[in-house]
Amino acid sequence: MRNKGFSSVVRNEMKLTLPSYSVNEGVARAVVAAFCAQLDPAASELADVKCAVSEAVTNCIVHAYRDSVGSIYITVKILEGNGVRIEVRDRGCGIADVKAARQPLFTTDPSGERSGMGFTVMENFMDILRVRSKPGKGTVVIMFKRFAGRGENK
Amino acid sequence: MRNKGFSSVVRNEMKLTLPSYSVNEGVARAVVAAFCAQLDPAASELADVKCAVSEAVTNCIVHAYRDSVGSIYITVKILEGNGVRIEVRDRGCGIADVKAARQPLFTTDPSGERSGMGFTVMENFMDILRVRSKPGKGTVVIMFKRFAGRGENK
Amino acid sequence: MMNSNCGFEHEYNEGELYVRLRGEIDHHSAAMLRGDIDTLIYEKRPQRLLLDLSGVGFMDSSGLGLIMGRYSLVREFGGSMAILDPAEPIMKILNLAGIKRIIAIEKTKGAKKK
Amino acid sequence: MMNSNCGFEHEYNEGELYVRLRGEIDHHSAAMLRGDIDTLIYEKRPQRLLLDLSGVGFMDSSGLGLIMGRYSLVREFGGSMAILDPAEPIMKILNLAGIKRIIAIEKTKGAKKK
Ligand SMILES: Nc1ncnc2c1ncn2[C@@H]1O[C@H](COP(=O)(O)OP(=O)(O)O)[C@@H](O)[C@H]1O
Ligand SMILES: Nc1ncnc2c1ncn2[C@@H]1O[C@H](COP(=O)(O)OP(=O)(O)O)[C@@H](O)[C@H]1O
Repeated sequence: MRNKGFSSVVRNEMKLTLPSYSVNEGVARAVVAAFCAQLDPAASELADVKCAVSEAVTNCIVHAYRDSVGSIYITVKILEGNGVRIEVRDRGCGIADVKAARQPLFTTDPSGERSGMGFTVMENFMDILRVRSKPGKGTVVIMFKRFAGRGENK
Repeated sequence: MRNKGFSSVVRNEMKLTLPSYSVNEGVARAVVAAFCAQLDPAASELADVKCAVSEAVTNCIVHAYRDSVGSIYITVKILEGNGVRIEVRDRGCGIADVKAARQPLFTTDPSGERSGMGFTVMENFMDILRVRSKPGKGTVVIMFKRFAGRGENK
Repeated sequence: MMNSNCGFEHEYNEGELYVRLRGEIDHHSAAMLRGDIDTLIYEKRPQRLLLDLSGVGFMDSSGLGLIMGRYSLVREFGGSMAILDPAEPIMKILNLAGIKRIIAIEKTKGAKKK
Repeated sequence: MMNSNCGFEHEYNEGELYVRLRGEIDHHSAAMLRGDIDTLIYEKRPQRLLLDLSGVGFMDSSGLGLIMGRYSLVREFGGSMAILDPAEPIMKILNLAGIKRIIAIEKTKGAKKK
């Protein structure tokens, strides 16, 4: 199976589109958290997901649409077996070297205020992280996480 | 102006698509509340919006897609001047006589568990309610509300 | 799987069935609550049903349907009903529907506060 | 218009600048906090900056950037810095970035609890 251990059976699915305003970083993580609540995740699991979503959405705002405003497309799927699949997509500038970009501390931001830890957070707080990008076309970040499963019989 | 007193300048816009599962009633109102939070509404104002959204989304689930599962399309716009415009759209069965359907206590539900008060709630809890429908095509509910405006200078 | 975000506790004493709802009441949760409460009503056939709404944070018109449906059932068995302590937003929707013309709304906690 | 959902209080005493952040720290809020905190640092030129994170409910890697940026500025003026009382989820991201190799993390409240 492609996504190790994650079912491809979708129990519920949310699609969200937001413009790349920084106020929408908080909106995006609140929305994803509200959708994931149906699986009754532990507080720490939900905190991990919120942080990962915040990173992916911030990257669209800060990097993908750096000098413009564009749309951020978020899809969240509730998978059979207490898993979630979260996709964050932009049509921004893209990443020339994804492997380099995923390294801890790597950042192209000149302001000195970015830590270069965004992808590292996503990678560590979620179970699977996949990044696909085409320079000039945009970037897709796909993340999977399984919750411990208190909610399965609710 | 068409929408009395409401600006047509959009400051932020959220698009949300959800399948017509009843668990998404709670998701929809939590999401809309999270998006409206940027205007710093009073708790009672937010409660009104949540209730109106819950009514519109429930109608898609209970009436529009009664014997099936379909998509519910929600658009929320933050308008200049502390207003919101909320649109809830379905591609379900439609309403033959919208004027009759909007009357208090009117319901086509045979179970005896619907109050027929959904449109009345939307009408009273929001500032403007518009309903457009085509039998066999679907229904669009558009609602406007202005918040008292604590948040304007935040 | 789906977390319903609602529930209730109950007590039965000498013909009086006390039910305290909590959480959010919408069409999704009302469907579950309805079945459980009706089972109790059929079992106890109470002379009086007290529906405590003090723990309800959200309720839409599906809640009105839930209340009116239980009222009809209790009446079938010759019983009466009262609603206890709805919070402000819940009171707003009860008022919109004119519920108090049909079912008494009692504020036991509001009374204590005064 | 936009509600930022964060803020801070501060105290200055004999070379020590105490800043207590609260709310959610992300790229959106960090941009605002940065300016205000830097104004304080330029004004006071503290020998020591204490950043109390006990009131922070959410922080992502933009918060790491905010912390490291203030650290650099304080060091420019010859000062030192400590982080106080991060909650569990905040500690998790600080650990991931190995912050404690650079900035002391002190648990004043955790210590009291023991
Ligand atoms: N959506 C995106 N579009 C374009 N570039 C991106 C995107 N996401 C990440 N990047 C690139 O990858 C680098 C590393 O990202 P990340 O690990 O999140 O750190 P940071 O955001 O702090 O720079 C960024 O500096 C940027 O060059
Ligand atoms: N989205 C919709 N699609 C089809 N029919 C609808 C829709 N919304 C409302 N209706 C019709 O309008 C009637 C009144 O709706 P409402 O006032 O919300 O009361 P209730 O949902 O309790 O029946 C419904 O019974 C139904 O016939």
